[in-house]
Amino acid sequence: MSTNLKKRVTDIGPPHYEQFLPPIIKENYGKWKYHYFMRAGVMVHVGESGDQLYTVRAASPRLCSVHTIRFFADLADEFCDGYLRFTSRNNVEFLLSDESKVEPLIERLAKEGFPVGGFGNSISNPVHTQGWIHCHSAASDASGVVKALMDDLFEYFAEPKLPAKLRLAFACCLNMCGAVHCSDIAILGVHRRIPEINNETIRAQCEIPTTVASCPTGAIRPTTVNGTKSVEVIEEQCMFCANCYTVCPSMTLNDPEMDGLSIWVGGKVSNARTEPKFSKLAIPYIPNNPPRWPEVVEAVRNIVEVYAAGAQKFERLGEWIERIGWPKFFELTGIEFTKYHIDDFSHAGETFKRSLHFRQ
Amino acid sequence: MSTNLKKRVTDIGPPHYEQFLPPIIKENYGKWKYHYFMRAGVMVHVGESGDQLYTVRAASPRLCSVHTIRFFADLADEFCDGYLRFTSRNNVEFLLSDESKVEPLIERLAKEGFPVGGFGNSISNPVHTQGWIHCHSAASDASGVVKALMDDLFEYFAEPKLPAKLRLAFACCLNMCGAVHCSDIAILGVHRRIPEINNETIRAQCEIPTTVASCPTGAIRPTTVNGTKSVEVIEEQCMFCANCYTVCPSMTLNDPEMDGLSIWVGGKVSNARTEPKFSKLAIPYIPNNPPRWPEVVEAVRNIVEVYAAGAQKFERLGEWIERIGWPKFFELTGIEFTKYHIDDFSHAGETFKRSLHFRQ
Amino acid sequence: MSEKELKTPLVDELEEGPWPSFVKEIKSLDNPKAKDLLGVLERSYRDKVGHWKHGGLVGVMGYGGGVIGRYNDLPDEFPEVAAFHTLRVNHPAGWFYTSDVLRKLCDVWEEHGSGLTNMHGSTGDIIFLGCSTEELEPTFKKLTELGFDLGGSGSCLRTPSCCNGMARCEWACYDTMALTYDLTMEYQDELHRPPFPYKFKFKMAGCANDCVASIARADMSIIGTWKDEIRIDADAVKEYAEAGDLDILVDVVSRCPTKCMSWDGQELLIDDADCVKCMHCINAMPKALAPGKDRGATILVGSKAPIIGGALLSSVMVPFLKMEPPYEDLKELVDALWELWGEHGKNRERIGEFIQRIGLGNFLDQIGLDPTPEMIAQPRANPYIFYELDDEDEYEDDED
Amino acid sequence: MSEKELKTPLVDELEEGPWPSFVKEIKSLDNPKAKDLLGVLERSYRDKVGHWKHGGLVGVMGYGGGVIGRYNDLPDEFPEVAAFHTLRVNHPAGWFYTSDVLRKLCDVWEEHGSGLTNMHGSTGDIIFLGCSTEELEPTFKKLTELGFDLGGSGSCLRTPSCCNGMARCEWACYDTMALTYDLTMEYQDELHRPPFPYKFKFKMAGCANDCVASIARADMSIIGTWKDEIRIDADAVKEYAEAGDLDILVDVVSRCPTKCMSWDGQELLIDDADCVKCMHCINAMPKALAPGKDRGATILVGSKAPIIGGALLSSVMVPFLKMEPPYEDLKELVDALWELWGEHGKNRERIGEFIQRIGLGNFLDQIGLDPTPEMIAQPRANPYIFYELDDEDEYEDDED
Ligand code: SRM
Ligand code: SRM
Ligand code: SRM
Ligand code: SRM
Ligand code: SF4
Ligand code: SF4
Ligand code: SF4
Ligand code: SF4
Ligand code: SF4
Ligand code: SF4
Ligand code: SF4
Ligand code: SF4
Repeated sequence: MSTNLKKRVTDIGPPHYEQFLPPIIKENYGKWKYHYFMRAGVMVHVGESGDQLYTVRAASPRLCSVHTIRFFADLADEFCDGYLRFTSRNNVEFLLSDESKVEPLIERLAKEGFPVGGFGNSISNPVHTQGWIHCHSAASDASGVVKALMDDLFEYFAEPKLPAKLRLAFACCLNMCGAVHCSDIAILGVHRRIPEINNETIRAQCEIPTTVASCPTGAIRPTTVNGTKSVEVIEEQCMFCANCYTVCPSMTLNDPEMDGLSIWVGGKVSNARTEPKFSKLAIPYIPNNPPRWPEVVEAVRNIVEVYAAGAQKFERLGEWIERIGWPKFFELTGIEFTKYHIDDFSHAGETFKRSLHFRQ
Repeated sequence: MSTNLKKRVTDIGPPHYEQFLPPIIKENYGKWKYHYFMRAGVMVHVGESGDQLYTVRAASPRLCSVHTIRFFADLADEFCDGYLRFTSRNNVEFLLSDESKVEPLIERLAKEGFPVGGFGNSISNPVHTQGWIHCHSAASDASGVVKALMDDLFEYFAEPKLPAKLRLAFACCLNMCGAVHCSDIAILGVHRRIPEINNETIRAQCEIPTTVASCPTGAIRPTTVNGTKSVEVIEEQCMFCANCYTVCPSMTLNDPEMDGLSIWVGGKVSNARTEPKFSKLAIPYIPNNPPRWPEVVEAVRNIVEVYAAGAQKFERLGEWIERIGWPKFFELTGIEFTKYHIDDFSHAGETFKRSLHFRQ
Repeated sequence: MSEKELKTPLVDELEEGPWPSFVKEIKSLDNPKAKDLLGVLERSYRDKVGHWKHGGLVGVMGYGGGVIGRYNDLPDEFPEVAAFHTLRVNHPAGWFYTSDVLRKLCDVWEEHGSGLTNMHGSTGDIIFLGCSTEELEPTFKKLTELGFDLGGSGSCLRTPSCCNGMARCEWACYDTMALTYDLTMEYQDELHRPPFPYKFKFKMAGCANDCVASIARADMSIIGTWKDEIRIDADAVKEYAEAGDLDILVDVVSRCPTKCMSWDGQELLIDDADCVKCMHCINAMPKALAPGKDRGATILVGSKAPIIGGALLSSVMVPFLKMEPPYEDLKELVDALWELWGEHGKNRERIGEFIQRIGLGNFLDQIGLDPTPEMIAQPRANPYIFYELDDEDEYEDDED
Repeated sequence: MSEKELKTPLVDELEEGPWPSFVKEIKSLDNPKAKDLLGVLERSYRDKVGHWKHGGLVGVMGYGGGVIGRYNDLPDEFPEVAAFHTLRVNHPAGWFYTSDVLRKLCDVWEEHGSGLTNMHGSTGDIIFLGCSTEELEPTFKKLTELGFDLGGSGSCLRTPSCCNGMARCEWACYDTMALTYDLTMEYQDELHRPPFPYKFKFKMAGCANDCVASIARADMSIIGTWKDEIRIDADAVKEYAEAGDLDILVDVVSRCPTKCMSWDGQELLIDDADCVKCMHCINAMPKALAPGKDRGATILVGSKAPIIGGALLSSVMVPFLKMEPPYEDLKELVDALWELWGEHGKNRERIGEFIQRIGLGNFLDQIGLDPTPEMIAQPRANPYIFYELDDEDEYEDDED
């Protein structure tokens, strides 16, 4: 190690959170009593002390420029002594002690295009990933699809008018960064053709045994092309997961015509009422159609509306489907049921219907 | 084929059932209206015609000598014009049109040691298998354990006093002849040491590749012993299923000290209320202790009694456990929970607790 | 075997007790086979180990099934049971008999074998327990003269069996005994001459109570059900309410899996569109409720015991099928299944395992059935989808 | 890049609409990096394909994680984003900030990078999006001066994150932020220098609502719970009943998963012994109900996304643990897990997959925890038990 390195400060970890907490939170830390929703986008926490904390939640595009962050900082200074936070779903939250400042803050936010909402039984900010903005693996754009979706579903962010929370998530490939696999509705980028092997670069870029081992279905075989060691993919065994590509850059799956999106429904994370569940396949494939992906938007809105019309209070999307049964879900949404909906991976048999319990 | 063979009568199939149906059944076939239980061991079917059919059900040892079958035939002649049947659980049923003959029949049966019962919320005749009476694969005796059990649990056959039906089943090895894997309580013979390989006979008796392929865990490897082709078993990978033995008689698992019984609970077959379920492991091992297997009898009685005391009306054993939770089942029965209870076969992960839904 | 050696103190203990004793059954037969069997059993009780060896290839001429060969490993001590095979005799559907036919069966078996039986075996056959190799053929001859035939074993169709259905049950949604007889006769060849990669079992139950455990132990489970409304006899409901044994709200309504029932103390209502035909309410109030009139069966496929890949329950293949002779649709389905599995199934691979291996979706494609959501408990959760992009592309399974 | 080429008609369409526009964000930055990024994105929208290549091994000195290398495949056209790495900056627990510190972060990033961020990444980090290779080290230096450090990437511990817990929630059963800070500091080395077979994530949630989705995406999920009675404020219950928004019977009592509640219109009763702490009733009536006072957490292990063997949810490892500094029991467990997995885990095998491979029972043996029924949804149904007969026999996993 260079002497230079020794002087470097490392391993200091993040700053301690305490210095960023507003006084009202420090005083009521661990001593909150209950909360209520004051209006859309505003919730109030009441302390044992009687103190009231007003949280104003605004949508953020997640991909924020320094200007926007500074704008948030300015608002925080003006309305709440400089304190703010972000949520686990990328919303920004302003922490006010003074009720009278709530409405003015909301107005200012609205003026700059940052609407409030997302509390209670609403669609909050979708969890999403990098897409064509940054990731090499992406089968679609993340920010673009999310923007198109939320423009359309905006009413459900602005007003908590659903039967329960509805969590949207987007991931641009099967790596599923985020918690896409347990979302009420998840949109997932998919590849659909086998890896294209670059026989020129593979020797330099990839370890052949690691590459062969990376395939969950054993579809990759070592081979020799023009005297160079390479690999080949058994077409029938490939399900386009791109795991090989993760370990070997010379096996690309991106394809303008074949890539696209799939839609998954009924997952949840909370333990409230029912146990956490995975999302299940609703629509196997929708082509990429930037910049507004209208087919995706329409498909999601359809599911949201059918759910909103049919579910009982407190019923998450997956709980509603389990009550009415999957056949009814397909019937009500008009989504076609195909062989792709039938699992054929390792625990597939566990998903077959092994009883008479279905509606005739 | 020999000319001899040509004269032989073959492929005639079983006799048509119709010739064995009593007139009352022929007349009311498909036109029964409802049934009720007259007393323990007697049920009455009422036809749309108003006809009443009295069925008297008696226990049978399943393993019947021709004398006993003739005795049943005599009773049928005497009490119901020669008509009788057996049930899917090996009981014998007499089909009477004349109510006044019911009690006299029951008396005669009792006198010869064939008690009536098994209807409604009772323990009916256990489904069981061959055991040491006939099968090469048996890790225990079937008829003996069943006899010992039912002597002890007899009261539950004689009187329908349980919350719901309780189905007992016994299989003497992991082949599980019967429907042991979906029984309220199943007793299952288990081997616990790796196959002993007879290197003398294996060449003649077994196909080495088939034998190697038979092992679900890949524990068998071809090898050469003293110049002869044979196989060896990787001890850590063997879970004693005896599948190799089924295809290769030279790999025996029977062992006086290691063989014994395991107990499985909470399975069901009917779709009533809840979907059919597999039985789950309760007690991994109890040694063979003929002729009366007291430890097995005690263990089963304990489970039956704890269930009978705790379950609600109509709740099958498995439904009761699912309501109270598995931790409570182990607590109430005092059965020790061990690592063996945790699945480690192919879908093991599906049985882990993946939520906070348990009692603290 | 000398008198002295025949003492069986351990086994004798099982003569006592209220439950019928199989030991008494064996002892009641004063023949050498039964005596030696008892001796062998006593030895097993003493040694804690079985004394039977792997069966060889024994059978009756022209049949590949119906007999289980069995030899003893103490032939010198117990020569009478040195060869002690079983015959599986195909029972009459529903296990109905007359005293007359039973006596004749007894006569045959007393003459040619041990006189011991199982009434019945777990698959449903009449089991003739203990036949020497020489007596197999004569026994078979007598049986066919009596109108009986052997059942299945090995990689054959196994003896189909059923609940007693319409014969004695008000809930049978189709005629289980008629179908059982029909299929048994239709597939005699498959029953007697092993045509499959492994065994294949049919079991027919008249309703979802499944009194023949078909969903747990049949490669094809045919279970009665209905499409229309549960029939309610309002007066009989009142009777139950008044009798007081049953708390209709707690015991019936609240146990309905889909909560599609309601009861206000006066009227019982069922939202039949939401009913999953589980049978519970009908079971609880047989006099008041009955299955609808638009009846048929659900066809499920694939259950089995654990060997090799783990136990399976059958899964839905056809949600609803009318069950009327000559059962053409059903037989077409059976033929399609057998053809595909027969060609591509591995040795000792049950059809349920085969379907899991090649994928239910592919399986449906191959047999020409459309996938429907009733076939699954839930759609896939994993994103590993084998998209097929070229419609010309034929599915190809791996045949290792 | 000429003005002409910088037209981005497709992407521009995403400036419209009520939802905040990421395109506006990018455009608001009048710098060359942002411009080229927009150009690349427009190309992707036109081509329907991404233009990023696999990252190389870039980072800051002495760290094996915290930076994701990223190169463009059109470097001639878009030279400013030819190398466009991201820095993962470890956020303060709970994502609380002052305006002051945010401005300082912005200043650093405006000076050294694109000025684009994610607030935040899915793991929780502040993402600085778009850094050239040369600027990595200077950016890092400025960050540490500001008191910030990098988060994890690669086969490191990943940045732990948590719900805001006691800071702003009445339900937090332990101090999630304190624990997150503590673990982050304790394991700085593991966070910065890849010690594992694959990534490892901690996520802390204060209660079973799991507002940080920890059960779905953390190798160790630490979720608050309690052992004693739910606290009921009877007056507040009445308030809810009277307010009428809530039908206590339908919306609360009947949705309780164990049906351990009752409500007669006057009094709400809970049989706490039967409560599974699902939070539903408390969620529905926050003013009337509250978690008990004997609080701690359930430790679950193993969730992850689908790669390679399929997605997993975390499963219970310790049903209940008090959560008090210095969290010795917890750290002992963590160390034991890491040691075993570190030694025997395969390359790219998450701990959840590792446990499934070697068997949870064996895993518990190895880390010295007793099995308890709370760890499983149900005992095994298959009879394939690896009986261990010799206590001296040490478990040996296969290390292929
Ligand atoms: C006689 C009987 C048990 C009984 O006492 O009732 C029986 C006895 C045998 N069964 Fe069975 N099975 C019998 C019904 C069953 C059933 C139940 C059923 O058919 O409803 C099952 C479970 C359902 C199923 O098919 O999976 C059953 C699942 C097995 C298996 C495991 C098959 C599997 O796929 O998991 C085997 C092993 C094999 O096939 O290699 C097996 C193998 C055997 C063999 C042939 C032993 C062997 O390894 O070769 C046994 C011969 C015993 C003997 O000495 O007579 N037996 N066997 C039953 C047949 C009587 C009859 O024809 O009526
Ligand atoms: C005779 C028999 C059919 C046959 O063709 O042989 C039969 C006959 C009847 N069954 Fe069954 N069941 C028969 C085996 C079964 C089986 C199969 C088994 O046990 O292997 C089952 C599935 C058991 C399981 O789920 O594990 C079975 C599950 C039922 C049920 C559902 C019970 C439940 O709540 O889960 C009912 C409904 C009821 O009891 O109310 C039922 C109801 C009935 C009724 C009331 C039907 C009727 O109206 O005639 C009959 C008298 C029941 C009784 O014994 O209390 N029968 N019944 C079988 C008698 C076996 C015996 O000797 O005990
Ligand atoms: C930046 C981020 C997405 C985002 O936009 O927020 C991200 C981006 C990447 N993830 Fe991720 N993951 C991110 C959170 C996650 C999460 C969510 C979480 O941590 O809570 C998951 C699911 C949970 C999990 O860990 O399983 C996740 C599951 C994966 C996987 C699949 C891992 C698996 O075991 O299934 C991969 C593939 C891999 O590791 O090879 C992956 C790989 C990647 C790589 C490094 C691509 C690769 O194959 O090398 C992506 C780099 C993108 C880029 O160009 O910047 N990422 N990744 C998230 C990290 C930001 C942060 O530090 O705050
Ligand atoms: C701020 C935040 C935590 C944080 O540290 O950032 C948070 C805050 C609260 N959550 Fe949450 N939850 C937050 C993410 C989550 C997540 C994680 C996620 O979505 O990825 C979940 C799990 C979602 C799932 O199950 O898929 C989550 C499931 C809940 C639930 C359970 C809802 C259910 O019925 O299943 C409640 C209870 C409720 O809503 O009554 C809850 C309740 C709450 C309360 C009422 C707690 C309180 O008393 O303060 C807070 C306001 C809720 C609201 O938004 O309506 N929070 N909450 C997160 C806000 C995200 C956002 O911007 O929208
Ligand atoms: S989901 Fe896939 S494409 Fe999207 S950021 Fe994660 S690894 Fe990249
Ligand atoms: S994409 Fe997935 S399935 Fe296809 S070859 Fe690569 S690793 Fe194997
Ligand atoms: S369960 Fe096993 S030992 Fe018993 S009869 Fe069947 S194959 Fe033989
Ligand atoms: S008993 Fe089972 S696990 Fe053991 S070697 Fe034989 S087939 Fe394999
Ligand atoms: S399965 Fe149904 S129809 Fe058949 S006997 Fe049982 S209850 Fe009756
Ligand atoms: S049959 Fe079952 S599902 Fe249908 S109404 Fe009756 S109890 Fe409910
Ligand atoms: S997980 Fe529980 S404690 Fe944490 S913020 Fe959500 S509701 Fe509050
Ligand atoms: S926390 Fe959940 S389980 Fe407990 S009483 Fe409330 S609703 Fe029921």
